[in-house]
Amino acid sequence: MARIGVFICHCGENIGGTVDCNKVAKSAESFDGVVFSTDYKYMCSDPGQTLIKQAIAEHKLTGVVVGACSPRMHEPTFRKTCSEAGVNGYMCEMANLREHCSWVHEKGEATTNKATDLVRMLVGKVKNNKPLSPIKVPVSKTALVIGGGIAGIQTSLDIANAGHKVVLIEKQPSIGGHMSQLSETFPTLDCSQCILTPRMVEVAQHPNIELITYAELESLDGFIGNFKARIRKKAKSIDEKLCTGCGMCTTKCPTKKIPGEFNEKLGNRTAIYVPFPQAVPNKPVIDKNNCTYYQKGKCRICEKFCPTQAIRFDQPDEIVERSIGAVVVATGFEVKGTDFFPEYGYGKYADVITGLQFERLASASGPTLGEIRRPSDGKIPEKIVFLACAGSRDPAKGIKYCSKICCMYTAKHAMLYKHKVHHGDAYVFYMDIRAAGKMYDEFTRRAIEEDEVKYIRGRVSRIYEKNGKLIVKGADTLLGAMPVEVEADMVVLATASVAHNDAADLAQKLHVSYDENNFFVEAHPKLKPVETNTAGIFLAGACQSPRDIPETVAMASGAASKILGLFSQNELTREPVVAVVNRAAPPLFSTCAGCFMCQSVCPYQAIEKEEIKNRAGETIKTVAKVNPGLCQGCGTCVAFCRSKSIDIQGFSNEQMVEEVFALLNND
Amino acid sequence: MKRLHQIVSELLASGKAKLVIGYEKGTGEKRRPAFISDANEVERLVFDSQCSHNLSVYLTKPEYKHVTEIAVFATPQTMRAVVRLAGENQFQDKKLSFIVMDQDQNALLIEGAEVLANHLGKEKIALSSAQEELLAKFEAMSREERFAYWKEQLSNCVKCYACRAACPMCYCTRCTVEVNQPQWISVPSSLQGNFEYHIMRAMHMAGRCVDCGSCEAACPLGLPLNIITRRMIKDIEASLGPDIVSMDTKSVLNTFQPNDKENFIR
Amino acid sequence: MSKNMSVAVYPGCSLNGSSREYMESLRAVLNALEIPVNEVDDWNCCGASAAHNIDQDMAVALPSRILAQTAKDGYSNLLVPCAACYNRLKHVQQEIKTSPEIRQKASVLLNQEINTPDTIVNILEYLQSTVMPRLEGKTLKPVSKKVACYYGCLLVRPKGISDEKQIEDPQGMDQIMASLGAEPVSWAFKTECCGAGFSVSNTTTVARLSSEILIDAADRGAEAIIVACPMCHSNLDMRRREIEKYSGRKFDIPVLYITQAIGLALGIPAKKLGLQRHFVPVKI
Amino acid sequence: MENNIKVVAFVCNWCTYAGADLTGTSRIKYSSDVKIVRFPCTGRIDFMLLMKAFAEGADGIIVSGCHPNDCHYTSGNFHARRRWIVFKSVLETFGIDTRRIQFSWVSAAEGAKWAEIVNTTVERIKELGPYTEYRELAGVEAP
Repeated sequence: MARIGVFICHCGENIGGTVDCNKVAKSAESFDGVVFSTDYKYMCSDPGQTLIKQAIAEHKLTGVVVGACSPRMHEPTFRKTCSEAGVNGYMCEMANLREHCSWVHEKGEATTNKATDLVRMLVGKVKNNKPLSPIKVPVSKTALVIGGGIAGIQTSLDIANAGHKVVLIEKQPSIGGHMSQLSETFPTLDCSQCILTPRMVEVAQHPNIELITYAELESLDGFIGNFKARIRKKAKSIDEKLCTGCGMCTTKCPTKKIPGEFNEKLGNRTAIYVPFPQAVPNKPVIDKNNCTYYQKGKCRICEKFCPTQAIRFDQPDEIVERSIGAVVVATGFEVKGTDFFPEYGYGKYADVITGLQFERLASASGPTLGEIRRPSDGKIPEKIVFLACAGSRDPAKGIKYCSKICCMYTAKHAMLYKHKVHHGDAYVFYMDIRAAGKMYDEFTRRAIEEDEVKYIRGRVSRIYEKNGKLIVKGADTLLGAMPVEVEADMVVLATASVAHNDAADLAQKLHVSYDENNFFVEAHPKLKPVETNTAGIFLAGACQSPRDIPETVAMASGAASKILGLFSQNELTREPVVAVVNRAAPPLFSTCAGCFMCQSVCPYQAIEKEEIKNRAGETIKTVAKVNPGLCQGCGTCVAFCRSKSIDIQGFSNEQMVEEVFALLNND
Repeated sequence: MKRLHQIVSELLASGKAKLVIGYEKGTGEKRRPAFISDANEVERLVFDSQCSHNLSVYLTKPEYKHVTEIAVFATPQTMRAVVRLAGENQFQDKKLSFIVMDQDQNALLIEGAEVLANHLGKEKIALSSAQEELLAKFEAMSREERFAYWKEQLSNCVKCYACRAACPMCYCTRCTVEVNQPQWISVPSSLQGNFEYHIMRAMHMAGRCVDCGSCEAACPLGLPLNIITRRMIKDIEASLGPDIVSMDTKSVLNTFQPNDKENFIR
Repeated sequence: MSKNMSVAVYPGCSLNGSSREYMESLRAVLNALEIPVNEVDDWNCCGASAAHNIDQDMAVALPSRILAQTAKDGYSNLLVPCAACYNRLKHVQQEIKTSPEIRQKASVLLNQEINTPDTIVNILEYLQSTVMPRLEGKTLKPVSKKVACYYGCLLVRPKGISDEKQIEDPQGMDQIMASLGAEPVSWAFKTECCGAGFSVSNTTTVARLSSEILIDAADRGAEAIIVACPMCHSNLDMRRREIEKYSGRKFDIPVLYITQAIGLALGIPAKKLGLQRHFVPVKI
Repeated sequence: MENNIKVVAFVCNWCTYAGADLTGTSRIKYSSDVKIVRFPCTGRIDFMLLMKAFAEGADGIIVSGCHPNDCHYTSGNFHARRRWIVFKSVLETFGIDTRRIQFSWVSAAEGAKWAEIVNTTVERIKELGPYTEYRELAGVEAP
């Protein structure tokens, strides 16, 4: 007979505030199968857990129902408590009295009655629970890191240095991400290339890291510890083994007028190109959309000049497969283009540029070799205006959030401009200066006080061009919203940081949830920032939400440490919530009718055919069998099976029907 | 009739068929199933337009589990049922042959369910005029009228499960109605139990029913069971595409299209 | 043209009063193109900007009555040349279509059933959809002048009401003028505010804002400013002395309605287009 | 307007249950007549459980899970959608009141949408009143 203990938590005031926990505990005593029921202020605290353990011992409990917060929060905690006290963890269930009851209803009898119903529902379920033990599954100790920016680089190095294999894939021809495009980095103004390129080389030379650039994830199957990743290596039209990176082809290529992505379209590149001098790998790639041979079938000059005959025009895309234990998504972010702003000219004014473009102008390896020159006529701007919050914090434009990094890099841009153009005037239109990091506020104060950048607190309503000048119409809210007009030579918009436009497709390939801005969603905003709801898939960097380099590196190491924890054991224990096809005594053997229509319902191909043979080896019956290693416990086959021959542990038919019965039979 | 008997005798003689399931004269003009395994009883067999039973239902019965070589007289309905049953892996250890009547009414032997599959015509099974009329009347009913209609009809159902026994697609060794942990369908033939049973039966027929009408023919109380399945087939075709009878295990409820059309999920 | 295909015109107070020439030129153009001009029978004031500041019910009831009158005469399409009236009528049409309470309240106030014509179009939509196609056949007297098309603040806003794609840089009038042989100037003050209702209560503001508009137009070499709203016309034309006093510059750029420009292209005499009513003489 | 009505919500653990948790953490109030039953996936929700719920006294049912393409198990919600398309037509054949069942997709980020769906469904069920018509079937013995 079931001996169930009910433990109602006040959760301080969170539940106790609107639910009469004592009354719930009292009425739980009368439920069928309940032998002990009590309530306590903090069930999840140490004394709370000790209370459960004592009750289990004293009343010889066989099942436990804890009425507290969401099971997504503390189910593991209470299941561990029970197993430590000798009750199988899976004989313990949680009733969600906080998120689904006390927090969302007013204080009163109805709320307390609902809490009682929820507890009765779970007591009904526990009566039908069976003890289960976790499934052991092998772990392949290789990590897949998607995205070769600073986030992906840091994660890969941390995992590889701990002695595990890493497969790092990057969509662009070279790793480095947006950080490689930066001139100098706040708050210390040290040159971005100098601190990044050593790490990039370390990744390329690391024995444990397999670097695959110009490649994207084609598909990911399987589950934690046993993923199978298929990676599409886009054709580079180069034989990487033969190519020595001498660069002859890039100098001879006749098509020289392609706006370069690395220089944010301010400088040009050839059709066969290396994105930037310190690119890793330092080998070229042929851009098929602009290469004359691919477009019109003529030219092949690079082939003629290549000393090692490394050019392969007929090279096809290649799909490679890797078995992967865990995945880190480090795909980073994009910045909005100037064409996103009607009031600033729909992007048709050449001298209205984005922050990234200014980085390229300020960068020594940039199109202007570090001199700040206007894209339209190459003149050095005497008067420059920076616009913070261009697109961010603007619900009308569909971007409600603050992009976090623009206040800092705008102050940096103004500072760099003043260092290079001493007599120049720099204005910054801002709403608030958000510089909350270490040495950050001091940095912005330096820009204002030492470099005399003129900060105007107000928004800019319009920018238009008039005889070579950019008229910036704004307001100064600190001077009674007086209209302000600046005749600038150049304007830099600190445009919003947004997710890549293919972020949603990648999320769907990984079965990871994403929010309304297409940033990936973490498992818990405070307690699990680097994990996702999908076991074995972790997040690092700005793909989760805009963040600066220090935070990205910290988050990358966080994700790496989660993986090292996973790889520290040879076997992974997995939730025993898997489906099982029933078995019976001969001659029935199983009620499965052998139609096998369930096989096409299972997303993990976990259902196999089992031939039941007699002693003479003849097949008597062929029935379905679930492979517990592959089954992920979605239960679709259970609800599909017409003869109810498959059931799922933890959410069995009996448990679910009993829950519905207990929930509705309360009067 | 000569050609028919000649084929059957040859099948029995050659051992291609240990058992022949056909029809014989019943009382008056009626026909009834006949099970012949000895050559000199072949004369009893007839096959004409009066034969309506869907003999494929016997192919999955436990009684004939051990018989592998079976020949069956196949009306269009039986053919459709056999093809779908083959698709549902029910004839793994069977060697079947079929006797069908071609357009000009003489017997034709077909060996194997696959061959039978491409012998299938595309045309649908016609409903009797009475059934058509009832179906039309049913379409016009409001929700309340339909509920009242079935309350009245299903109050007669005594859950004898004849419809389940007559339906070739109902071959489960243990049916869900016999599950008592948990008790999905309440045992006594109360109206609620009857509603639950008939709703479950309809759902189990989704994408599988071959519209042969055996269930309605078998019901001792003459309940209009064919309306339920016929209307479901029409609805499925309207929203999910044509109802094709084939050997494919992929059917309506175990596959999906990413853009299945519906207008009620918010 | 059958009735429900034809269009009713709602002139509103200014097209019969201070901007009579807008209506005269519209009527002249439509007559020249044999398009019947049928004013809404017994129309009333649309409430303009005053009503919805003072009393919400009145702001709904007045436009509702106009819509009801139009629908009563069987018109499915209503042309509203004045930008402010267009804004009010379109706004109220949306309100009574989406919320039954507001429609109910309006019908109680006016004690008649409120139904509305299917579509309400402003002057640009109407010109592009109905007038311009008819001009193709005609031989036009090219208006070979550099013109600055001024849309004002209300013709392309708010987003919900007008379905203008490029709110900050509209092209509607520019295209029409280009097809009349004029050379539209790309300038920055197409949709900047001219001071609107402050014309009487705070004239210096109107002078400041309107002079900015005229300065930019003049600097870009515009020989005329084209408008499609009585308020814009009156501020840029009637307040010309205040503008010149404020900016200290002399402007003799005339301000024409788009309908007057089309009229000139069709060779309609200036008198019929009401050009003589302008403060700044129109020398074509 | 009957006000003590019972509505049961069958939700998937990864999206709608988490969405309801978010409704909780955002303290968005909604009607307390709805009680949530957790399933691993909408694919796991058996159509017979809905009939059991009506038989046991539920006046309204909400079935909610991940948006198409967001399913944690890739296709659980697709199969569920197919099942509901067929089940709704079968119920309509039998005259069962499908207005009492609200199907929806609610993601883990849509706390507000969950509260809105609960409130609008409870409002509709209150107007329809308790589903006695179906429960009375149990009492009516066959002849």
